[in-house]
Amino acid sequence: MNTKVNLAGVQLKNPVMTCSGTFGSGMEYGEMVDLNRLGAVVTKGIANVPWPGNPTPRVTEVYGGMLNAIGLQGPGVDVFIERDIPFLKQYDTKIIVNVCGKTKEDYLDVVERLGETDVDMLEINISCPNVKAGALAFGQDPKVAEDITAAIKKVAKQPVIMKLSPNVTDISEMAKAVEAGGADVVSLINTITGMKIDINRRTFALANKTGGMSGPAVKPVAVRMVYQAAQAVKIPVIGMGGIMTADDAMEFILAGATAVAVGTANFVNPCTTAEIVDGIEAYMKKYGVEDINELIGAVR
Amino acid sequence: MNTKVNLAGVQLKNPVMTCSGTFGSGMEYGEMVDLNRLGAVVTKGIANVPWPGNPTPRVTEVYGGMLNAIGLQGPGVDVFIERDIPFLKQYDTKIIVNVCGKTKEDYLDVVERLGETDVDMLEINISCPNVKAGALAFGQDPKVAEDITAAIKKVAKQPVIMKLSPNVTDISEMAKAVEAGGADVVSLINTITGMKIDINRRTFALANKTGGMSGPAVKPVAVRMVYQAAQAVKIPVIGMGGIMTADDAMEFILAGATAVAVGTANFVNPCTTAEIVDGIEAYMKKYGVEDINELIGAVR
Amino acid sequence: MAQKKVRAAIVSQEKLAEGIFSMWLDAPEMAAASRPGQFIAVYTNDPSKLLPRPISICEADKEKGRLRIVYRIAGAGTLEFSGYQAGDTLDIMGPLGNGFPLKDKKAFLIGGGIGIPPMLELAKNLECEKTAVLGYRDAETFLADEIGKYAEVVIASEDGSVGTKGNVIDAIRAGSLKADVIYACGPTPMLKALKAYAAENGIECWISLEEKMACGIGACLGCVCHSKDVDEHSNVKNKRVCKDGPVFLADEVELLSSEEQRERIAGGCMCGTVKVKED
Amino acid sequence: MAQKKVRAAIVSQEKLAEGIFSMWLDAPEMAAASRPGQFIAVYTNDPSKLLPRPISICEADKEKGRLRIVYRIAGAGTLEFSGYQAGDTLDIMGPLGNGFPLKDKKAFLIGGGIGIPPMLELAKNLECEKTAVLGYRDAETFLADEIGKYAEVVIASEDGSVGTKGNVIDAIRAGSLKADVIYACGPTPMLKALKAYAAENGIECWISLEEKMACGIGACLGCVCHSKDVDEHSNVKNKRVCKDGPVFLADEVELLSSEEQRERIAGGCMCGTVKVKED
Ligand SMILES: Cc1cc2nc3c(=O)[nH]c(=O)nc-3n(C[C@H](O)[C@H](O)[C@H](O)COP(=O)(O)OP(=O)(O)OC[C@H]3O[C@@H](n4cnc5c(N)ncnc54)[C@H](O)[C@@H]3O)c2cc1C
Ligand SMILES: Cc1cc2nc3c(=O)[nH]c(=O)nc-3n(C[C@H](O)[C@H](O)[C@H](O)COP(=O)(O)OP(=O)(O)OC[C@H]3O[C@@H](n4cnc5c(N)ncnc54)[C@H](O)[C@@H]3O)c2cc1C
Ligand SMILES: Cc1cc2nc3c(=O)[nH]c(=O)nc-3n(C[C@H](O)[C@H](O)[C@H](O)COP(=O)(O)O)c2cc1C
Ligand SMILES: Cc1cc2nc3c(=O)[nH]c(=O)nc-3n(C[C@H](O)[C@H](O)[C@H](O)COP(=O)(O)O)c2cc1C
Ligand code: FES
Ligand code: FES
Repeated sequence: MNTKVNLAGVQLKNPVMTCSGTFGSGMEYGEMVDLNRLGAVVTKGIANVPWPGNPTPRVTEVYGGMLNAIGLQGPGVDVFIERDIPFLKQYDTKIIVNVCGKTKEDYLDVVERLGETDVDMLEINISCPNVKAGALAFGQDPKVAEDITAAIKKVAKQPVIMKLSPNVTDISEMAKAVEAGGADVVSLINTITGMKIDINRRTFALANKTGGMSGPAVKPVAVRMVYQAAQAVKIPVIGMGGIMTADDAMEFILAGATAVAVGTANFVNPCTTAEIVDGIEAYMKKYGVEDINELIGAVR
Repeated sequence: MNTKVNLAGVQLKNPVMTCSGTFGSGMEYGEMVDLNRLGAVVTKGIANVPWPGNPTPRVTEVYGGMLNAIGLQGPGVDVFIERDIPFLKQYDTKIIVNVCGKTKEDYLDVVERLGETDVDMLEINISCPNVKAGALAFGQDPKVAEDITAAIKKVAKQPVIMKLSPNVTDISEMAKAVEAGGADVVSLINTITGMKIDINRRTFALANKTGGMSGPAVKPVAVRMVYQAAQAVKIPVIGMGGIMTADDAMEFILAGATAVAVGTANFVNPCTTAEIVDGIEAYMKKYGVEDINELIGAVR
Repeated sequence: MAQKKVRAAIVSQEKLAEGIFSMWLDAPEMAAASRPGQFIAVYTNDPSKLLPRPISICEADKEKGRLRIVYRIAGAGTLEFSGYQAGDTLDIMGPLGNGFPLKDKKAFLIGGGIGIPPMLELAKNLECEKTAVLGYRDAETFLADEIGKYAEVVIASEDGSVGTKGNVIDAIRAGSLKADVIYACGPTPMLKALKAYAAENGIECWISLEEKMACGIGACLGCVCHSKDVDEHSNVKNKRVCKDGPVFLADEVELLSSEEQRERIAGGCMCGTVKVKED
Repeated sequence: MAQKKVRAAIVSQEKLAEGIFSMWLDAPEMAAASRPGQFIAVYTNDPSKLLPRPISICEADKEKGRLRIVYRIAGAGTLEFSGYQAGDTLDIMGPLGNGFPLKDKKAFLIGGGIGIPPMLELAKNLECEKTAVLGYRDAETFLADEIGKYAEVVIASEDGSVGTKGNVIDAIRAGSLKADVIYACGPTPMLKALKAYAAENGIECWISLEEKMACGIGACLGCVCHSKDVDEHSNVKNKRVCKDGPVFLADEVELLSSEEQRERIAGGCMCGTVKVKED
């Protein structure tokens, strides 16, 4: 049985990855999950300098999901290169580094620094609803998204995944824009902007007022967008948003995702990623599928 | 204790309404809920002629919600005026008629016909993800939304509520557009476009492939958009999306909604609307609030 | 107000066959109001699953105030139901739908697979001469003995392990059985075949349909089937399975796949004012 | 691999006071590994509620392999927990966090309200001379007797119905109590007051903090508190309550409101590279 998938020349042993920001750099979950079992570990968004993130409360639970407004706290790319990459290098899994910034220059700075390292791919987060350049995120305007993609591609040494925001009118247009900019892969969805109000204290549940929604509640929107993006572009699509089980992962693969990423589910069950690897194999066995690649986008 | 709220000159005895399409014209639920207790009944979208709607399956369950692609099946405005309005007129509640169409002329046709009746308000559905004019719904382009609002306002005899789609990049812009077009009230959210794939049959769960997502899973997105819309415009806002309990209703009111509407919850508990009327009063009593209007938009 | 949502206690639960369970529920008002062929909406106790599962009434014990349902594990909701025991409680709403009209004619009661349960209550309530033709997968002929108390029972099984090998029509043909009215519930291919058989033979034929539901009471228009003529309520050629059905005269309805429906709508024969876009 | 998610059976559940419950859980590995001041992540059985509830370990019976938690009904999750009985099961993960360091100095164990539970296990494990100063709302002095078996107990109550009327500091002042190290858990205003008191009096002071959590193990950065100096892990002035805490040296952390945090971030003193937008 073949579970290997190919993302712009990078071969993953299976299509299961982690969602940026939900798995740290793998150190904490590595105590509970064998990182060698994962197709790739995607690390928390990293900027050129240390970022303190947002005030607390930063997280809150909602029906079937959660809101977060971490605000991309991170130690900065220097500490990350020194500490987190060597840690992950110990494992037989691909390393994908999620990159964030406030200006185009910030992004380019990080991408150039990472070019000196042997991480496998870069995932460019132009869609964080908690940090913005102007009124909208970079990932909400197709022209801006195309431009930043092209600029990053010019300096990037590794294949570039552009991570799209679901907070847009037309996801196909966004996917096409980053493809036009030269993206090697597109990943989606980032979180959907949401809000929770504490009616007893009459205040926002999050200090940041709004936060990004994730978890199983967002899955139908994510599957729809992954389907639409996969229909719109030729480059591979990484699907995520609410994946809790292997069945959920299969839904994304059938909708057109070459790989899938598991986020909030890690908080619910720290072993979810490994269980999904097993579950995908079980699905293939049940239906006598020899190669996972036959299933990618099989529902049209 | 005052629970009366005012929507563009129409006084509701309380802020609790039904969501269009989830309550028919009240006949079925009227057997289980006393319609006299509701602030308003909002009827299923009605077009100028009978509409057959979409193929089945039209509905499917998702985590914390459902998808529907009814496709605006309706008997046409003639039968509606003859049968449904007289039925609702028996009750002491406001009648709000949800209007749909494929072209501007369709909408105007229905609005004019309803002008001859004594319904209280019109809610214009420019946001149904299951019926489209071109690639996007009317409710996804601010210019188009403003134009159709202005055209409708020219012929409408009743106050006009414009119902917004959440499938947009910037809800504030959409709310401002319909306000600029002359809308008396804005309501939101309609359903979020989603998809479900049956991984065993390897097919879409809905015949229409995509469907509109509703239910508690969408509430954080709805609260966020209601808050943003209320901040953006001066006209009253009607909030909906995932309201299951009085606490949920209060969240919308505190976020800026003058009235709230209950949809999918009716399918879960047919008496939800009446229970929410009671629950809002209980909340006011608990916190010694004399007038519900003090709470509208109280969290900023 | 016949329809009502109540919290009902489970009186007993029993496994009838592989994946098939029988549950008695304490629901006096519903039991009293119920007619054969009606169904109840059964809610799960899992807050992430909101919609009710429609399940036919298999028996109504009006004296003890109890309803019986027999169901197959088809997914997560029915799996959850199968885990409950006497004393546990479930929200249910009903009785819903129209039920079978009780005619005084020689009758076929035809059930296929998990369409068999409503035939038990129907058999109990029909006073006329009656033959139950029951189609099973294999030798696990759940409910056959119980139905046999009220009607002659003829069995078909797909694997031929009991009765006629084949489907219910094969069994009818094999036994040269005759009747003046058909009451049927089961998979769509079986209903289609029966509709054709009844038309051929000029027999009155009532079929119980299935469709995905949301409200269960006629308000959402989620569960429509397709009618030959324009329906009075909908003013288009759609009828609501939950409210106008689930039982229809076979002649009145068309059993169409999603594809066939799409063509019919696009072709304008349902009044065709809207083209379906595949968005 | 000290941290682990397991399904644990409830051994017993008991109501200690209005809205306050005590639960023993069967969790041998966690009980064996636990230290005073650590907590466990308790998951609800409701699939619509995904995140675990952090609850302090109140007692660890390493022999019987059991953990005790004492919790207040604060919302829907703890309400659900309060409905369970012996034999029911819950998913739990732990032990989590660092716990109190056990010093051999004359100690104050200070608990306010639902911050009292961890003081019981701490009292059992501290060998030194110790006084527990416990702050209650009223006369429902849950756990006071049990803690009294291991430490001298001094009580303050808000309504004055038992002990000193007022808070724990009032009780310390009223009794002219003295200690060389403070271990404290309770509401932020209490911790703030103790931090100031300890600084004034030059006492070593360990406080256990609370923050909303998602992962509970240090991966998501949801639960940070604010440190005086740049933290080694975060490389900014943030520490993770779940992993680096929940116990911190009072001097190391700043107890800031959301507003104060916002100013601090905007002011650049956390390395201020990002301005928070209120979107
Ligand atoms: C009028 C009527 C009477 C029925 N009577 C019986 C009966 O007596 N015994 C029995 O075993 N089954 C019966 N069914 C089918 C039964 O409703 C489904 O098997 C059940 O809803 C599956 O739920 P699930 O959660 O296990 O499956 P899932 O596939 O997880 O369900 C997901 C969603 O799809 C709906 N759904 C799935 N399959 C069906 C279906 N076949 N029909 C309608 N909705 C479906 C569910 O209600 C739920 O909302 C009847 C259906 C109808 C319409
Ligand atoms: C390290 C630590 C130890 C704790 N120990 C105890 C204890 O021993 N006994 C006890 O009664 N309580 C304790 N708490 C508080 C306890 O976690 C909350 O009361 C509980 O999570 C409330 O959950 P709920 O579902 O009832 O409330 P809801 O308000 O419905 O919870 C909604 C969400 O907010 C979170 N949340 C709400 N209040 C808090 C809070 N104060 N701290 C952290 N998260 C919160 C919940 O975990 C959940 O994710 C502790 C908190 C922390 C951080
Ligand atoms: C706590 C948290 C932190 C996140 N941080 C990042 C991040 O740093 N960069 C990024 O691109 N996405 C981030 N995300 C988004 C996730 O990577 C993912 O796109 C989203 O959560 C949807 O997947 P899920 O529903 O499986 O969690 C974060 C999500 C969560 C919940
Ligand atoms: C079955 C169904 C049918 C609907 N039909 C309409 C409609 O005809 N017109 C309309 O404006 N909105 C329609 N909606 C959207 C609802 O009015 C409402 O905006 C949405 O469901 C969100 O609210 P909820 O989460 O409380 O259901 C429909 C929703 C559902 C679930
Ligand atoms: S299920 Fe709503 S009309 Fe039948
Ligand atoms: S809760 Fe995730 S880091 Fe503490």
